[in-house]
Amino acid sequence: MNFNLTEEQQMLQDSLRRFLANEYGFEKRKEIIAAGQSLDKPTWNAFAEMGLLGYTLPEEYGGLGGNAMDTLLVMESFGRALVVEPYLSTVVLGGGIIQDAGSDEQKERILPKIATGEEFLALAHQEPGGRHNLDYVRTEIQKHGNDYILNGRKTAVLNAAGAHYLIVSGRRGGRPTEPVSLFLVNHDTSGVEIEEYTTHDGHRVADVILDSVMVSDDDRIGARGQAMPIIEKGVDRAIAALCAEAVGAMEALNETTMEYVKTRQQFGMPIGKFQVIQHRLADMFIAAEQSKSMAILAASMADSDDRKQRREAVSMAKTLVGQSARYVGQQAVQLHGGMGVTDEMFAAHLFKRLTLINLQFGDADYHLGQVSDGLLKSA
Amino acid sequence: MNFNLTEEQQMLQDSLRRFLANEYGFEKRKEIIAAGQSLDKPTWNAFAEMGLLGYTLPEEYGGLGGNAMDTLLVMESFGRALVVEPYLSTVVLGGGIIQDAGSDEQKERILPKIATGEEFLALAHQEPGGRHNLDYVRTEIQKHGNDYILNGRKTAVLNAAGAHYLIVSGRRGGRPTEPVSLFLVNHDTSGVEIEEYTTHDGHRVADVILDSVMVSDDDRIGARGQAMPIIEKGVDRAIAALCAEAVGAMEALNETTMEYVKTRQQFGMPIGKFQVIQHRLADMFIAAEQSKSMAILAASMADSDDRKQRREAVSMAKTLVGQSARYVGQQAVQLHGGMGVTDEMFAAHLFKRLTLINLQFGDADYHLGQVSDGLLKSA
Amino acid sequence: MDLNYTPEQATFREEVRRFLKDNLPKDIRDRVKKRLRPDKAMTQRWQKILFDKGWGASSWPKEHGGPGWSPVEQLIFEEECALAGAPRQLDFGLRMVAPVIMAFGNEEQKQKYLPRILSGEDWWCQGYSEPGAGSDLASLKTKAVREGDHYIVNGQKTWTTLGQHANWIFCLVRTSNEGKPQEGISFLLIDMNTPGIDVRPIIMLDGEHEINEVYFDNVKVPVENLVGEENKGWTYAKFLLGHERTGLANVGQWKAMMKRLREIAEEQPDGDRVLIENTRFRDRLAQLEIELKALELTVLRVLTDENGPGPQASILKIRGTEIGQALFELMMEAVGPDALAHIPEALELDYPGSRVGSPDATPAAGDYFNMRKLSIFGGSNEIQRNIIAQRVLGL
Amino acid sequence: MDLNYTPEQATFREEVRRFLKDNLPKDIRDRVKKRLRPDKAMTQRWQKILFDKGWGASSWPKEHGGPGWSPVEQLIFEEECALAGAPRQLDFGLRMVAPVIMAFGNEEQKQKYLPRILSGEDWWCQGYSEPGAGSDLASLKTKAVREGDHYIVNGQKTWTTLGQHANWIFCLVRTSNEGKPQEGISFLLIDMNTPGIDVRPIIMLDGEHEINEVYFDNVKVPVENLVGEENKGWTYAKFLLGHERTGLANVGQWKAMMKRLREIAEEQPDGDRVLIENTRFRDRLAQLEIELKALELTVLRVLTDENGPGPQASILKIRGTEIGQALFELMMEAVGPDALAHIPEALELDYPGSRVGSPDATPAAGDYFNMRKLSIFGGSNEIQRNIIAQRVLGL
Repeated sequence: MNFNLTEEQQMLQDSLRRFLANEYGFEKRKEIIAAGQSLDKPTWNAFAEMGLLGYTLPEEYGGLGGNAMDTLLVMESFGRALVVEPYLSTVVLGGGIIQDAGSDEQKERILPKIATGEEFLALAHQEPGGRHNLDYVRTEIQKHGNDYILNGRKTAVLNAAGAHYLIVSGRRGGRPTEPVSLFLVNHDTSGVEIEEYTTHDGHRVADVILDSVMVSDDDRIGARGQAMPIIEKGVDRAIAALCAEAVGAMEALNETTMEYVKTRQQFGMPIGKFQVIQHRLADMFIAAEQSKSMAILAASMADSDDRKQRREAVSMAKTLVGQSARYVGQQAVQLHGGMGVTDEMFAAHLFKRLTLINLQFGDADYHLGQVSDGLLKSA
Repeated sequence: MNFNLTEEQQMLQDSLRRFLANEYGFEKRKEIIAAGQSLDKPTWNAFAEMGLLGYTLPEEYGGLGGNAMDTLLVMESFGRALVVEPYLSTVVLGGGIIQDAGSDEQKERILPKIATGEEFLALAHQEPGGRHNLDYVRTEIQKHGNDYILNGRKTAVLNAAGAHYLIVSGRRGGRPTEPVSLFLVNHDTSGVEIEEYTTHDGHRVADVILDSVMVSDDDRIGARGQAMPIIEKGVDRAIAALCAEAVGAMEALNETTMEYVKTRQQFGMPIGKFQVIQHRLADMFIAAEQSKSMAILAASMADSDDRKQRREAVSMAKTLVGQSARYVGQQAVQLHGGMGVTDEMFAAHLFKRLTLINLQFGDADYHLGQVSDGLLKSA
Repeated sequence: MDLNYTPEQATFREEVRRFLKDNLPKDIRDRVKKRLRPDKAMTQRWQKILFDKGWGASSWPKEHGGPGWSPVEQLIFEEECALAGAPRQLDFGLRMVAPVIMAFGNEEQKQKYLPRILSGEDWWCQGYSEPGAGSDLASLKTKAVREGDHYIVNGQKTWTTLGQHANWIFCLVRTSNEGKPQEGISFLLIDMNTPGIDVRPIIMLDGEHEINEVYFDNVKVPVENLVGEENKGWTYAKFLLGHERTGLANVGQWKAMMKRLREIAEEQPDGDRVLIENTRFRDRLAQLEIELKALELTVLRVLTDENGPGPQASILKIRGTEIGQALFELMMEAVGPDALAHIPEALELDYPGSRVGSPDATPAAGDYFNMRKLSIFGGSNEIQRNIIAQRVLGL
Repeated sequence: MDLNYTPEQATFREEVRRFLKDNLPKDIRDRVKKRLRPDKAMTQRWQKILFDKGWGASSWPKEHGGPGWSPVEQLIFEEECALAGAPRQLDFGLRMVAPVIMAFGNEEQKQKYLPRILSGEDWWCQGYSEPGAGSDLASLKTKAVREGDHYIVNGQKTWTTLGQHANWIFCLVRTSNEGKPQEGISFLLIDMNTPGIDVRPIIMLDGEHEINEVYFDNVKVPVENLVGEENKGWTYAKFLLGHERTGLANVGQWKAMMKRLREIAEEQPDGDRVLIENTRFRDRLAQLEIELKALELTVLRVLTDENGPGPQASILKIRGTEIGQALFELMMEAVGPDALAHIPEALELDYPGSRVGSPDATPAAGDYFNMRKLSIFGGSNEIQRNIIAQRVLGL
């Protein structure tokens, strides 16, 4: 039982935060978003040099052999600076799934290039109408000789446009009763169409239309019809990472709000002297601290193969983090007064990111439901 | 559309509040409770003289022909003074059900004696294990020649011990699939056993054990197997009355808390000068006002025969009143500091009553569920 | 007490409903029902239609060209307009500056300004807040110095909603530094086309241009544009803040939104079922229905109180904004991950591209972000609670 | 970071569990598990059993007869005790006055008082609050005037929990009126059998006698009962308040209650089903499970932080009491209308009469009422938030 960082972790965190403070300020971030690219090459290269991109990959594929606890550190720092680079999609989700379930050939082909920052991945799993339900998959798989043909539509695919490979889920004939399989689809395969759009928090996401996309048996990830546990584990890892990112964003938001209320004058004194505002900030601080505890829990379980325990921990964390993010975000905007609802304030952008994190991979209500239903004996 | 009291209502309210302020103070109430009686005779007689007991009964049976809006006025005043007399059980519930569904003979026999204060009624409907579910009835009805035999156990029966008649529900054979019937049972009928106890808020309640209790066809209230609508309407009226009582208690609690924070000194000033306490009281005030609006809604619908609309309005009111009562009660205790958790303070007793009102005839969660399920098209 | 509408009120509702059915242009209605913001031309077109009917200002007395409706009739009108998908009329002219002119303006001012507000010809905006004087209005610094028959105005206003469309602004300006801060404030009407006025956009967190900064650089304002007496502006400002009560609660608008939200819950897929079948979501909807009902009844209580609006009126701003914000939040959560996408072009009705999710998803997150303003602008909810505690509860 | 217990910690937990299984008397366990309050004799009997094992004071260092456990071991011990149904040990001696004596008392005081606290022979109570000085401790008025080798104490203390059982009380008394109010306070140990002390019960809102007023009328206290220096008592009081951190969070207790609550939800009928099948109730249970988990992890973070307890420690009192209160509330709501009945005699294990509902219903409402004290006593949660805002956030 020990919540302290190792010396290496501490060093990495320090240098990453220093880098982001110097090279990824509010203005720089705006420029990156305005450029409309899926990533900022120099930043990504810097991440590669720091070892972030292979941080959690196995050493034999050019990684450092880290785990979800290391991801926590990275994502917390990203959350503070509102980094929009495709780390979650490529390293955490994509890299995680390939590492967990990819064939040796797939690992050798892809993982080293993730670590060096040359290639990108995207998980194309969610579908229109699925809302938060992870097992909602209607994409059709049809057998065609030794190959398979994929047809369907995926939505809210993180960083699909820049990805070299899409990890695509489907069911035989698109039938809900069939189990789910997973394929690795090269981005330039014929029939793959990508409709990219920006999210409210400056990330890049896409709908992916699969129109008779041909894949082979070698493109499959994991065994036929056995993909749900792989997807679940990948997504759980992504949720743990999002929880950590949210904690970083909440901490930054609390700090910037505290600065604001200490300087903003109303009725002849800084508004931070008003007791109601003091208590509000105390509660925001409590919310962030409790979230941090839960993000650590999620990270500590995210790599586990004990499905029930892992999923419970992750759902608990996402629930509390989602609720806290909502509270901290809304109150921070409120305490900023008129300034809080303007695009000029970093606080507003932290609030937007926190809001959207709650909507990704299941909102607080959804995950509370998961925990709740887990209390049933039959569960 | 008009929320103003009539001149008569205003006069009644004034004289009732004056009476309670003079004759039903905190110490007097304590004595009444300590005496362990189901009612205080002089108080009850005074109510009769004021016309309260027949206020909502038909004029032909010695009443004044009022409605649930009139009950609202009475119960609000009762709530302010925490009256423990059996008004709800005898006049609102019992009187209401007999008036709605009793035979002419039953009405003639009973209603005038309610109005004069000579006789008392109790609804023995809820059963152990039923929790808040109104249609949970397992009491057995067996046919026995032209008569019926009742067997079962009722719980949380308001003022059963002092009642001359019990209104008892049951199903043929105790089978859940059979419809519910209702009987008027004389309190001295053989096989009726009453286990009385006090509630935390000083009311008197009982479990009623029915051991081969014999009733005749003439004792039935309403048609055979048609009792649920009668019970529902009676209970809805009781809920509306409880909502009004809660509003009175909340208003009294807010007033007494405001007095307290204006005088109680800490850190060199009245604690009512602290902004956090000011905002808390503002929210308590808002909660009470919103509850008042909903209590009026419930009262305006309580006599209606439009089941769906009536039940929706009543559930909406009970939900909001229950939630507000919880908030106002807890915060009032908190603002009283150590004094708030002592038996000496009227505030603590208001808090207890408000807590228990929420547990009677369905708590806030239960009624929220009723409203929620009513949103389904199929409902 | 009687919670039923009178037969006259029911007939009136029917009349309003019929009028809306016949006269609310389809293009406007479609926009509003899709929760896309109407543009200036649409707002003015609709104001003109109402004006022609004699219904241009539901809250105005007959002597100034209003319909002379009772408060309950006004509420019915607003509710029916919202349910029919009519755009909100502009408060700044109709409900803010107009009542002040009616109460404190001179005859010339009434003659000059009120008809043009009623017809929608003039578009007014508000010059109250300043940087550094948000909720603490009395500390405002914009100065007006008398020179002959003009005031020379210098300073800066901010949070000026829709100021980019306005040709008039009503301002609180400092005309004296004597006495308490409140005492040297005057209420001035300023033509936005006067030289020296500069309107600069503030982009809100949803990316929209809705509010502005307004700069005054030696702006010459004729003295006849002063309302009432010099240095008495604080009184008029307080009158104005106290005047608008039911509007703050916004019940009509929220009832229309609630109706739409229920429809969405019946349409929105949630995996293998529709959203309304999801108990947790449905419970939140029910909770909000209940709170909205309590607000509606409280508004009616305030409006029909024979002793005039009592202390309950102060709670309407708080509950109205909290419920509104909760509605927009639930709207966003209803569409779930579809709310992520930020496609500003899709906020046009005739957007030809493909959307993410249903059309309801398009404005969902932006609206939620934008509506955080409700509890901040118009006197923050913290200020409202101070007011309740101090003025109503006497703490 | 590593959230797993070390093998040594797991072994330790096993050892504690085994000890409890073998040594916790059945009658005590039954009482506690039924949430009936243990009496004085039971509390002392259990303290003696722990004492005999060398585990009398989990938080004490070895030099004073404690087991010298690490913070995590202490937490494991407390958690296992709670889960096994052991009664709470008395904080007043073990965790309040003892650390002060250890840190600031002289050798004679340590020799005299600590062993008797450890064995349970002495029952201590707290003399901090006074009428008029609840959360505002510095304004206390009870006076101690030096006369020769005695202090003469006059005044009144209140909210003295379980003072009716105590033979010793530690008091904050005013020994000087010079300087700031905090500066003239001293920390005095007083034998409750000294003439002039009068203990009067305060009946709490659940009808129980748990707290008291303590009156001092010319009570003679030997000067050797002064801890540390005269007029430095405020420093010791603050030390004491800051000393008890994990205890305030009460995680072990709440985990045991949560376990029981889940069992109840599986047993309690709710019409035609059992309560756990009721989604709305189950969701609230889940919410509380999550919050409790967050609290537990926060406690562990605080305990294992290599920089020592940081600012996070301040949140434990707030969250611990809020979660505890929510648990008692849910317990009451679980049994529903069965909680109405107030049958004090049924709070005895061998009550022969009939109960209303399950035995869990008997203490449900009374406990809920009683536990409102959690957010008031020990520095109200409002005071705690002041502390976080001012001392942690620097506002």
